[in-house]
Amino acid sequence: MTIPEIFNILQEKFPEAELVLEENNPDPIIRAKCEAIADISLLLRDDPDFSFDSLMCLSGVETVEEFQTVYHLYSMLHNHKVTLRAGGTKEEELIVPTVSHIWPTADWHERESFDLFGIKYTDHPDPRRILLPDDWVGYPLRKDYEPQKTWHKIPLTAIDYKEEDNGDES
Amino acid sequence: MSEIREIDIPVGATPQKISQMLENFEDVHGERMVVQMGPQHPATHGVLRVELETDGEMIMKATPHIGYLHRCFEKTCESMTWQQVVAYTDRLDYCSSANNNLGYVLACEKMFGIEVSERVQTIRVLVSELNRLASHFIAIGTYGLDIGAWTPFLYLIQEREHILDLFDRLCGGRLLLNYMRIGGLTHDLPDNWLKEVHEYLSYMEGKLDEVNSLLSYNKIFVERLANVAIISEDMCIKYGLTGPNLRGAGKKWDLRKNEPYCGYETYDFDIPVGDGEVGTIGDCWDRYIVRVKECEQSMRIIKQATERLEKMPGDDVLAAIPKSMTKVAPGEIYFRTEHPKGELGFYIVSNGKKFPWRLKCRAPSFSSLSVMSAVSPGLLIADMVALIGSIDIVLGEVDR
Amino acid sequence: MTWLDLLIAVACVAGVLGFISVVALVAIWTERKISAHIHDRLGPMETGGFHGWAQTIADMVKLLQKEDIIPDAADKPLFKLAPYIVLSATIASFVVLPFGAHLIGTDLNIGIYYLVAISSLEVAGILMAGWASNNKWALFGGMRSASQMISFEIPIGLSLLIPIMIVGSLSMQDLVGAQAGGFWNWGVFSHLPFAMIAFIVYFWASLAEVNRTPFDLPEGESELVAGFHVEYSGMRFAMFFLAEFANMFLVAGVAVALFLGGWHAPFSFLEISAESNVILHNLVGFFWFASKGMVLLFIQQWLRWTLPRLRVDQLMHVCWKIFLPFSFVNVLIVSLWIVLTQS
Amino acid sequence: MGLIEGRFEPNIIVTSTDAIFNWARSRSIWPLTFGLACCAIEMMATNASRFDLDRFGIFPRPTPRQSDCLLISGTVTAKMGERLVTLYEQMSEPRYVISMGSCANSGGPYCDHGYHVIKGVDQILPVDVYIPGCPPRPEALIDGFLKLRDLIMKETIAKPSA
Repeated sequence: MTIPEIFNILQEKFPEAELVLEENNPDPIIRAKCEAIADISLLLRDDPDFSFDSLMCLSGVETVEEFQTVYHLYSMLHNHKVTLRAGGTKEEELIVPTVSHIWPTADWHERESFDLFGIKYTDHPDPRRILLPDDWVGYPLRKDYEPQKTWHKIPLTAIDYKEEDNGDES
Repeated sequence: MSEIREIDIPVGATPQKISQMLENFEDVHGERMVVQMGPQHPATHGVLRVELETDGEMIMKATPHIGYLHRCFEKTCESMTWQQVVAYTDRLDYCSSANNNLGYVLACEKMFGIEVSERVQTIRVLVSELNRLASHFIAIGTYGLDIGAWTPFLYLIQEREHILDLFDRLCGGRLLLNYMRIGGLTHDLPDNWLKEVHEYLSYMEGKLDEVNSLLSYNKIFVERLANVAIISEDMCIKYGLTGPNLRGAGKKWDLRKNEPYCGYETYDFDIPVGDGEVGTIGDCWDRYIVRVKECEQSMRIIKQATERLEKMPGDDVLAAIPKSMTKVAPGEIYFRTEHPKGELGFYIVSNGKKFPWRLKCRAPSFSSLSVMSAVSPGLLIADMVALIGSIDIVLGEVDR
Repeated sequence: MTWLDLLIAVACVAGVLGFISVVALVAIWTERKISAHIHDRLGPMETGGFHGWAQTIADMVKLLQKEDIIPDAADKPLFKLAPYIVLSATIASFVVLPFGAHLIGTDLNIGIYYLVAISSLEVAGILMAGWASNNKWALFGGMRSASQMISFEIPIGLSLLIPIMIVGSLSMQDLVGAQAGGFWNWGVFSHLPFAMIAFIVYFWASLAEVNRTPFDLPEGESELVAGFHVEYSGMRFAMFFLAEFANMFLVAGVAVALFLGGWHAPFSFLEISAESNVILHNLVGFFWFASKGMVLLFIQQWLRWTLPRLRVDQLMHVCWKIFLPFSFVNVLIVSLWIVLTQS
Repeated sequence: MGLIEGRFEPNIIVTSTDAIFNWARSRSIWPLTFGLACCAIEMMATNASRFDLDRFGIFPRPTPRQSDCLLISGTVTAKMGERLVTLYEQMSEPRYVISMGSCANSGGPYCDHGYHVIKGVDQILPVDVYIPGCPPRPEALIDGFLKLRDLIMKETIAKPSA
């Protein structure tokens, strides 16, 4: 099934999901409203015509205007792919329903995108940071992220030898 | 005096079933021991920490904690030019750097519409298959080490050294190659290199049988691994386990065949799958033996690639490398390749500038590791070691 | 007690202690060399010149002057005591080991009984170490060790019963003496194949007794980090190390004494009779005993570097469901045989 | 140590003891079996048959209590840094630290943008020997151990001369 076909069926089934087909990419992407993602995913997995049984990748993205979560789905049965995207403006926190009950692999991927982008996932079974320590400040993959200077008294900056040398001479 | 109860775990029970049974089973004394396995532990293959809740030696709950090697790959790449990122992909899964390079350069080439010559493709196949061999040798060897057999590990590292020698001659690096470029390679093959590859192949003949007789079919080894930590095909797909882990569960799935890239469709090789030879399909032993069998197939591909390269007229491997990558096409792409550990995907977003806007690496080990907490309830500590080894993780890739 | 008796006693103790340390040092070195050659490498080559012969000495001197750490949360008295118990149990067992016709600490009339009793004291020390360290891996190691050693004591005891029944004595020298005159008289070949089975069961079970592969679960490096001695450093660790290797020789020595003819040569013409020269007789006897022990030691090390490790439940399975029934049946048949042939 | 260290003037007994102690220490460096990142694979290769660190009496131990040398083989991150200090504290004196590879020396390729990477392990631990390379070749690691050996040979238990 091609992506426009999938898009048409989805648009029929979810008229309220504000579905948009972004065709300016090498592969078209279906954009949906955040709230509708879990329902769409469930349909995509369970409908025998789609049967997207594997979630290849789930990534957080920051564009100039907004934060997004991108889902790359694949069906081992029908051998077709689709990309979903949910996004929200930077002014407010992006909250997306979790898909970890649909594809368990999303569990860790969602945790990662929360960890690095601060995207929240509702009903996530284990909403903790995954890569960084729990008490880390900020979301590093945001473009405006300021790195921490120290963490638990461990210095995280390089020693500036030039400055030290100057200090010795004076 | 409290009554001591026993749980009867039926043979062939699914991990979910076992975990459910264990949930319902109340410990008589209400005491469970929490043990931290790692980050400094010989069996965790690096800096993984697994928090084990045990009752005696039986694991009730295992929670993996990762991030001890989070080296900020994705953030760093956003400040590197497109070509510079290749060096960082080396350090993702440091056991198989050429395969990482391949995944990244193919993704970029597809996005920017760069065509490379057939010779470059064949060299890439050759190098990445050699690296797959090296990576599987480490996986097999360290697995033996986990189970308590020292000697096979050292033998396999020894065989791996020969591959590293070849790499050393090829590009000067033993472990991290940084050999591929978007649009080509850093330089052509050295003189006589193909002959050395041939020599290596003839040297390796029969060595895998030695591995099989020393380790794979060793009675104790089989006893330790058969019917342990079964991950079914369904579960593999759900949890995103790919590569040898999925094939070990009996699914004939290999991106080199199913979604061919780099001309893999023209090579003659098989996809080994686990068939429950000594136990149940999808147990630790099946996942292990798939790797051993894959080594044979890799050698077949290497042989074919070398023969083709010998016949092929030489060309400029740098020809298709773009002269400047300061202005590129905007867009985004997700591209995946078959990596020794599974499917390595790169999700690249370009805004048309010099640097990638966003680069997400879908690491196979990351997904593979997430299955651990679902499989481990009901295992013994020794089985846990076998499980970690059998899904073959590399922490550089898990944490990125 | 005269001065002479005291002198002999001191000499005996010094001899046994010296022998244990030399055996342990040599065994550690050979272990490293043998493992290296099995692995297709060289092993220690630098220290001391010739093939790194001084490697173990350097290791010991280094361990001797390492900082002795006692973890704050450990049970301090027990933690300190454990290595001494393990080492002294091992040393005490050597007292009844017959190195030669007269080279024996003391020839107790219940020698083998004493040996089994004393050597199982070691398990107390190991359990103590595992418990007192206040470390969960050490506790696992200690528990595994205790369960494994206690379980394997039973097949060991039953297998040792076979030569005892055949000879009809518990004294080590009597047991050895009954095997004189060529290798066909050795315990292992009497009452074929039952004594042979007993020997095989004893050898495998003894591997578990001294925590060697495939039964090295208590310190299984890839599972329990270092098992019961995970918190021990410096000299206390060295004591465990020494005890382990001394123990390896001890179980090998018992096997030699009971099944492989003790200090007797494989052929009687290789021996020097006690009447002609007592000292030479003993020395030759000692040579045979030590070399047979070393051969068994080599087999232990060879297995260590060839086989993987069993799991806990499989270990218990091997003990209770394979070794134990075999030993029981074995004891039954041999006793029947003895009863029938004597009556 | 502690009891006899730094108490006596250098004299014939002290220097002879030094000679024995330093000989033993330098001939029996037991590193901790502990791999952090890419360099760990090279460390494994160095321990294995072709390069065989065992020739120099270097013999990896799995527990920090029994090891003399902390071989930092790879990138040290903030999360790991804490544990690394704990591991170092668990080791018994005399103990040494080898920093292997660019990442451990200075943050290496992750120095500029690695928000979670410690730029140089010497900011949290005292390092004795630095081995450059990304990753260093096994020969370089062997050289690092030999440098450490030279360093140990210069140690003394005598009172430091003012």
